[in-house]
Amino acid sequence: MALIRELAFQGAQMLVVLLLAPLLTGFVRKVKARLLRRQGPPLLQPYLDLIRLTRKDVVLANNASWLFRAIPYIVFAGTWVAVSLVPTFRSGLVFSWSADLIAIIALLGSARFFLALAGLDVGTSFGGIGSSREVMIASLAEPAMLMIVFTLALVAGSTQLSTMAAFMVSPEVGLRVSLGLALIALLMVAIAENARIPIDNPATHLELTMVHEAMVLEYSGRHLALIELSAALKLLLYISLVGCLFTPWGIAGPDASVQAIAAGAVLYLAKLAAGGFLLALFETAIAKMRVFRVPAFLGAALMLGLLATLLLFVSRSL
Amino acid sequence: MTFDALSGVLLIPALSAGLLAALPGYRLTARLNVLAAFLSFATAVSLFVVEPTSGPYLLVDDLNKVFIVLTTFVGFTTAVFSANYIGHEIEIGRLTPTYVRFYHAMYQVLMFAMNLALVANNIGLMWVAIELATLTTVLMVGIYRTHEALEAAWKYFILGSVGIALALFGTILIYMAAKPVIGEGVSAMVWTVLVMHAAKFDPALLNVAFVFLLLGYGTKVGLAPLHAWLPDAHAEGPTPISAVLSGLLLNVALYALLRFKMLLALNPAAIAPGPLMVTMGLISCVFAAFMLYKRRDIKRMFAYSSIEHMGIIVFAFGMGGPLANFAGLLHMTMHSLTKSAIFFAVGHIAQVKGTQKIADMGGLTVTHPVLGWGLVLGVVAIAGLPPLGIFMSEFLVVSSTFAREPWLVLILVFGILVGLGGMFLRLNGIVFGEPVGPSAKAEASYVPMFAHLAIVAMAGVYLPPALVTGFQNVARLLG
Amino acid sequence: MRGITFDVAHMLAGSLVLVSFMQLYQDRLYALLNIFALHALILAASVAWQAFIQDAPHLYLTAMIALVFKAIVIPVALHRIIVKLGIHREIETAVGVGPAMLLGMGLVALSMVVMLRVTAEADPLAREDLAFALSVVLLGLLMMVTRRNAVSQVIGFMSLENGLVLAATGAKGMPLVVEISVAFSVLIAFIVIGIFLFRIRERFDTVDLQALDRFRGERR
Amino acid sequence: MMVVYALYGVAALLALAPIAIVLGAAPRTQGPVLGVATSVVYGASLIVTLSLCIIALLSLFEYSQSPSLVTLPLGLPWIGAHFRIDALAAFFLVVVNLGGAAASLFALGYGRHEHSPLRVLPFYPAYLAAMNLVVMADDAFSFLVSWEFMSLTSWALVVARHQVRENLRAGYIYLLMASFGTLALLLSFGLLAGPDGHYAFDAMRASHPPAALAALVLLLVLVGAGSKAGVVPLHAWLPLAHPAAPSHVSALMSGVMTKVAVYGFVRIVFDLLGPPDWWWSMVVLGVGGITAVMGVLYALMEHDLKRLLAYHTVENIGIIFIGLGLALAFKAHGMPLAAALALTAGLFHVFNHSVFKSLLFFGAGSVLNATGTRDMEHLGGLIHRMPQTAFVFLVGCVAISALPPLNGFVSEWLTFQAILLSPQLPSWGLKFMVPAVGALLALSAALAAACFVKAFGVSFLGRARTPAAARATETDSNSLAAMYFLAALCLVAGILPGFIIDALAPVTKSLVGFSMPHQAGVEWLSIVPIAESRSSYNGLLVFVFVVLSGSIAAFAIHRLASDKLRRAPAWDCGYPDSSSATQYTASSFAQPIRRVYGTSVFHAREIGEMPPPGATAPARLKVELRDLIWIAAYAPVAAAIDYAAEKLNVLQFLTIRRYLSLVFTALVLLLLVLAIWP
Repeated sequence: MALIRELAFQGAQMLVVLLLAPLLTGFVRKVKARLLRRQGPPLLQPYLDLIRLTRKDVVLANNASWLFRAIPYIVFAGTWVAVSLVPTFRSGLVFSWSADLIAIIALLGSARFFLALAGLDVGTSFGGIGSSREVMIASLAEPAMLMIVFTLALVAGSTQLSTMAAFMVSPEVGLRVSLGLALIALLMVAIAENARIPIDNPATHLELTMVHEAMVLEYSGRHLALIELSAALKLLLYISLVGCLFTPWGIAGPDASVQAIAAGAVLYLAKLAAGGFLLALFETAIAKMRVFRVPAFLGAALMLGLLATLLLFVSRSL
Repeated sequence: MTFDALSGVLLIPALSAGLLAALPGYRLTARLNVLAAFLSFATAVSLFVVEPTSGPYLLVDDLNKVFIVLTTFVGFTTAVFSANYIGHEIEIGRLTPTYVRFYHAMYQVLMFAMNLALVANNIGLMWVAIELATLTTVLMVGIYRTHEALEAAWKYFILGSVGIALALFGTILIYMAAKPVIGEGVSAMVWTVLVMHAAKFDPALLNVAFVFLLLGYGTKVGLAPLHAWLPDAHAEGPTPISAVLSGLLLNVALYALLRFKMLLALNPAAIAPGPLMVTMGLISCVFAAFMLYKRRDIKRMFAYSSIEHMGIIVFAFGMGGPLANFAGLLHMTMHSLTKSAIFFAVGHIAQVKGTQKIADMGGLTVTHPVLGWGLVLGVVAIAGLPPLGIFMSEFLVVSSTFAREPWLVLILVFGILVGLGGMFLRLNGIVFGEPVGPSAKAEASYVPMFAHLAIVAMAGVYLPPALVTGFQNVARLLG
Repeated sequence: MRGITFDVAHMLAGSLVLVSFMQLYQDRLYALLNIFALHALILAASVAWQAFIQDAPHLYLTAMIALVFKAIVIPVALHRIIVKLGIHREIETAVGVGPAMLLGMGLVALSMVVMLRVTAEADPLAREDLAFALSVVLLGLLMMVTRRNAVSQVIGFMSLENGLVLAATGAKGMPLVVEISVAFSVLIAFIVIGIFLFRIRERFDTVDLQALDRFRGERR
Repeated sequence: MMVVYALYGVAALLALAPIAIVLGAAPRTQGPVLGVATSVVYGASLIVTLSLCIIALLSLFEYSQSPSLVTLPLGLPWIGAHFRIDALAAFFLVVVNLGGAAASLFALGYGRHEHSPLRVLPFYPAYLAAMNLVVMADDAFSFLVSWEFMSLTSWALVVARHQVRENLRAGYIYLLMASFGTLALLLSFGLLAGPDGHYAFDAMRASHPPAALAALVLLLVLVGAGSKAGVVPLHAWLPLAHPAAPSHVSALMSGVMTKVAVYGFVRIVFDLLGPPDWWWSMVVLGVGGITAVMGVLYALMEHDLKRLLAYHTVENIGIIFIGLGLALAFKAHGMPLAAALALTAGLFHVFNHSVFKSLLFFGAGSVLNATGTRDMEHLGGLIHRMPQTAFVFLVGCVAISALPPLNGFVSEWLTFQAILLSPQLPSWGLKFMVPAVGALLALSAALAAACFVKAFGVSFLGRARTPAAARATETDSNSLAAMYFLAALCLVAGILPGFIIDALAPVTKSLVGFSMPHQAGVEWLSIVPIAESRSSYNGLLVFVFVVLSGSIAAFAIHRLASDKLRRAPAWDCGYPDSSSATQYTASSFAQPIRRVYGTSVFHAREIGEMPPPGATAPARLKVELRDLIWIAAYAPVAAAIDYAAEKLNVLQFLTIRRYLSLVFTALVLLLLVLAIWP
C-alpha cells in the first residue's frame, strides 16, 4: 500500500517536472524580453512549439545513421530520469536511492555524450564545432560539478540527495565558507551546463558562436522537440537542484501531511520562479564571452569547488 | 700408471692429437676428431661413477669434475659442429687440407691442455697446461693467415705471454709462501697439501702472489682491462675456436683463479680476494656492456658479451657465500653452453652470408628461419631472459647479494640492462626486417646448437638434483 | 759462510736491478742490446751462484741456458734483424727517459715496500731476492710499455723474464725451474721469429690502427 | 585441488606452442594448412581458457577461504616451484582467462587475416600460459620467470610484423622497459627474501622487513610492476608496443597483461610486504592521479585508433592505482571497511577495464581489417558499412567513459565513494591530497568521455573520408560473437554490480582483513557501500528507467504525433558541402581541448602558414606536439648511453703497447693497494 503511494508520488513528480519544464523556459524568455522592454512571446509558447514540432515530419540528412535517430530518445530519457530523482517539493522519493547525486551528474553526462555524437553523425562542419566545444566545456564543467558534490557530500556525509536536503535544513549546517563557494561554483556550472549566456546563447543562430545549437543543427520535427524538451528539463533540474541543496526549506518529508506537501509544492514553484527570474536578470546583464574564455570561467568554478572541499577541513575537521 | 678415467681424459686427446697430425684427408680426420672428443667426454662422465685417487700431480674433486665434464662435452659438440664447418671452409677454399690437419691436431692438443689444467694437482703443472692451451689457441686463431687473423693472433700472443709471465711469478710466490711451512720440493706446489696448510702461510706473500695470479690468469679470463686480445681472437679465428675460447678456455682460466681464491680464503691474515674480484668483475661487466653498442662484427660482439658474462661470474664468486657461488657456477656452465651455441649459429650465418659484418645481414628469420630463431633463442638466453638457464643464475646472483651490497649490485644490474639493450639492438637488425645479403640454403648441422639450447632451456626450469648437490658441495668448497 | 753467500747473491740480484735501469736510459738499439747481454750475463752468474749455494746441479743448466741463449744467441739474432730491417737508429720512446727513470724508481720502491712486509721468518735470502726480482719484472714491463720499438720491447720482455728466472732460482728447491726457463726461451724465440716473419717494422703499433680501419670496418 | 587442474590447463596451453610450430612449419604449408593451424590453436586456447576461467570461478566462490597449493620439483632446486590459488589469484585468473577466451574467440575469425601466422601462433598460447602462471606463482623465482616469460612472448608477438620499422623499435623499447621492470622486481624480491634466500612467498609473508627496507621495496615494486602496467612516466613503451601487435594480442596486452602487473603490485604490497606506512599511499595516489590525467590527455591528442586505446589503458591504470592507493591509506590507518571499499573499487575497475578495453581493441582490429588503416583521419561513416561492430564499439565507448548504466561507471562511483571517506583519515597530508586526487579523477573521467566521443564519432560516424573506409565490410561472425559477449558483460556488470562486489569480498577480506557489506541481500539489487542513507546506486533500476521512459516517449510521440520521415541533404546552415574532407577531423575535434590543456602539457603549437595575397599556395595549419616526458626522461638516457659507448669504443682500437700499459697500470694499482693495505 505504502509502496503504491510512494510510486504514485514518484510518478507525480516525474509528470510535474515534465510539465513544468517548458513553462520555466517560457518564463525565463518572457522575463528576459520584459527586461529588454520587449513584449516577448507568450508564456506558453514553448508548449506550442513542442507540439508543432512533434506534428511535423522529420527531415533527416541523407547519411544520418540509426544512431542519429535513436539519440533524441536516449537524451530525453537520460535527462528525464535524472531530473525525476531530484527532490522537488517532497524528499525521500521511492527511487531516489537508485541514483545518488554522482549518478545524476553521470546520467546528464551520458545524455551529453550522445548529443555530442549526434553532432558528428551527419558529418557537417558545424556539428563538429558544436560537439568539440561541448566536450571541451564538459571536460571542465563535470569535474567542477563533482567537486561541488564532494563539498556537499562531505558536509552532509552522504551523496544521497534526500539525505543531503534533509541535512541542509537541519540546524547543524551553520554558515560555512565552503558552502558559499560551492553555491557560486554550482551556479557557474549550471550556467555552462544549460548553455546560457555568457557561455553559450540559446537564442543565437550565428554559426560561429553556437555550441549547443550547432550540435543539434541537423535535427528537426519530433527529434528536435525531444531535444528542446530535454534542454528545458535540464534547466529545471539545475534550478531545483540549487533549490533543494541551498534553499531546502519547505520540502516535505517522506511522511508529511497533505498540507505540508501542498506548501512544499507552492514553495517549489516560488523557487523555480525566483531562479528563472535571477537567471534572466543575469543573462540580460552580461555579455557572451568568447569560446576560449570559457575554460577560464569553468576553471575558476573547478578551483572554487576544490577550494570549497579543502576549506571544509579548515572550517571544521570532520 | 694404470689407465683410469683420470689419465683417460688426458691420454685420449694426446694420442689422438698425434694420430690426427699424421693422417691426411679432412673427412676422416674430422670424424676421428669427433670420435676422440666423444671418448674423452664419455671417460669424463665416468669420473662421476668411479672416482679415481688423486696423486701428487693429478687430482679429482667435485670442483674440477664439473669443469671437466663441461669442457669435454662442449669439446665434443664443438667437434661435431666443426666437422661440418671445416668442410664448408675447405669448399670455399679458405683453408687448405694441410691446415685442416694441423687444425684438428691442435684441437686435440687444446683439449688435452685444458683437461690437464683442470686435473692438475700441482700449481706448476696447471700453469704449464694453461700456457700450452693459450699457445695452441694462438696458433689456431692465426690459422686463416689473413692480415687481421695474424694481427689478432699476434696481439693475443704478446698479451698472452705477459699474462704467462705474471702468472708464473705469482706461482713462484705461492711456492715461496708455502716453502717455509711445507718444506722444499714438489709437495710445496701440490694443491691438496697447500690447502691443508694455507692458514699458516705468510699473508703478505700470498697477497702479492694473488695480485699476480689475478692479473696473469685474469688476462685469460678476459677481464677488463686485460681483455684486449679477446674480441679480436674470437672474431678472426675459425668459429669453432671462438666457441671453444668463449665456452671453455675462459672457464679454465677462471678455474685456476678460483683455486687460488680458495687458497687465500683459507688464510685469515691475507687480504680478502673478494673485493678485488668484485671490482674487476663489475668493471668488465659494465665496460663490455657499453662496448656492445658500436659493434659491427657479429663475432666480436658476442666476444664482448663473453667478457660481460665473465664479469658477472667473477662478481658472483667475488661476493662469495653459498648462494652466490652456486649462482656463479651455474652461470658459468650456462654461459659456456649458450655462448658456444650462439657461436655455432653465428658460424653458419657468417658462412651463409659470406661476411661477419652485421650491416650485411638482415631478415634471417625470413630467409633462414631455423638459424634465425636459433640465434634469437641464443641471444634471449644470453641476455638472461627466462625460461632459460642464465635467468636462474642471474636471479640468484642479484637477489642473494642485493641485501648485502646494494650499490654494487645496482651497478651490476645496470651493466646487465645496458648489455641487454646493446645485444637486442643488434639482434633486431640481424634477424628481423627485410632480408639482406645472400639467402642461399645453409647446409648446417643444427644438432649441437639445439642440443645446447635444449639443455639451457631445461636448466632454466629444472636442475637435476645430482647436479644441484654437486654444485652445492663446490659452492661450499669455495666458501 | 752464510753471510758471504747471502751477500754475493744479494749483490748479483741488486746489480741485475741496476742493469735494468741502465736499459731504461739507453736510446741506441745496439747499446741496448749490449746492455741486455750484460743483463743476461749477470743473471747467469746469479743463477750459477744459487746453484752453488743450494748445491742444486740442475740450476747450472738454467744458468747455461741463460748464458748461451740470452746473452749470446738472442742478441746476435736481434742484431741481425736490426741490420736487416735497417732500424738501427734512435729509439723513439713513448715516455721520455727522465720520466721513465723516475717511474722506475717508484716501481723499485713499490716492490720493496710490498716485499718487505713479508715477515722475517720467510728466509731473508728469498725475501731480498724476491724484492729484487719483482723490481726487475716491473722494470721490464715498464720498458715494454715505454718503448715503441719492437726490438726494445722484446728486450723488455726478456728482462722481465730474467726477473722471473731470478725469482724461480731464488726459490730454494722449486721444481720445474729448468723446464720453465726452457719454455720461456722457446717463447722468446717465437716472439723474435714473429717480429722477423711479420716484418713488424718499427713497432707493434704499425699492425694495428690502419689495419683495423682498412680491413675490418669496425671503425666508422 | 583446483591449482593442479589449473596447472594442467597451463601445460595444455604450453603444449600448444610446439603443436603450432609443427602444424605451421610442415614443409610447404600454404593457406589451408595454416588456416587449420590457426583454428586449432585458437580453438584449443579458447577451450582451455574457458575451463581455466571456470576453475578460477569455482575456487573464487567455494575454495576461497582455503587456498589450494601445490609444489612442483621445478624452478629453484632447494625451493621448488610453488603454485597457489587464493582469492586474489582466483579473481585475477578469472580476469586473465576471460580476456584470453574472448581474444581466442575473436582470433578464430581475426587470425585468418594474419600475414605470417607462424610468427603469432606459437607465441599466443605461451603468452596466455605465462600470464596464468604469474597469477598462480607462489615463490619469487617462478613468479619472475613467468613474469619475464610473459614479457618475452608478448615481445615476440609485438615484433610479429617485423617488416615495419616502428614495430621493431616498439619491440626494442618494450623489451628494455620490461627487463628494467623485472630487474626492479628482482631487487625488491632480493630485499624481501634476504641474503639467505627465503624465496617462497609464505616465508616472505612470515617475515616483514624493517620500515626503511619496506619503503624501498614499495618503490621498487612501484617501478617494476608500474612499468609493466604503464604508470606515468614509465608508460613510454605501452602506446608503442600495444598497437604494434595483432589486435587480439593488443587486447590481451592492454586488457589483461596490465592487470597482471596490477596483480603483481597488489600481491607484493598488500600481501607480502606487511603493514604499510601511511605515506606510501601518498606516493601511490599521486602516481595514480597523474597517470590518469596524463594518459587521457595523451589519448586525446592521438588519432591512431589503437594508440588512442593504448594511451587510454594508461588512464585506467591510473584510476586503478588511485583505488589501490586509497586502500593503502585506509589500511595504514586501520580503517578496514573503507580499505575494503577502496580495494573493491580498484579491483572492480580491473575487471571492467579488462572487459571493455578488450572489446574496444577487437573493434579497432575489425576496423583495421576492414579498412586497412588505424588512422582515424582516414576512417568515417563506418556505422553504415559495419553497423554491428559500430554498435558494440559504441557500448565499449560508453562503458569506458564511465557513463551509467554500464560497468565503467560503477567502479568509478565506488572510487568516489571511497574518496568521500577520506576526511576520516587522521593524517593531514592525505586529508588534503585525496580530494585533489578526486579532482584529477573527475577530470580524467570527463576527458575520457570527450576522448571517446572523438574516437567513435570520427571513425564510425560522419562520412567516409577515404575509399578504403567507404568499401569497408562487416567483420566475421566469430569476431562479432566475441565482441557481443564482452558488450553483454559490460551491461551485466553495470546493472548487477552487487554480485561482482560480493565475489570480491573474499579477496578484500584476505588482503585488508575486511570486506564490503554483503550486497546480494539489498532490496531491488542495488549496491550500498556503507549505508543506504549515505549512498546507494542501482544500475538495474536506472537502466530500466531509461529504457522505459525512452520507449514511452517514442511510443507516445509516434502514436499521438507524427512518425513520418523524409530524407534530404544535410542542412548545415544552408551550405552543405559534398566533400567529406570538410568534416571535423580527429585533430580538429581535439583542438579546443588542445588549446586548453595542450599548451602546457605538450607545448602544443599551431603554426599557420598563410600565403601572401595573390599567391595560389594553400594555407596550412600545422600542429606541433612535444612529448615532454620522453624528452625529459628517455631521450637523455639514450643519448648518455650512446655517448658513453662512443667514448669507450676507442678502447677497441688501441695499439698493443697501449693495451700493455693498461695491464701495467692495473698491476701497479693493485700493488699499490697491497702497499697501503693495513
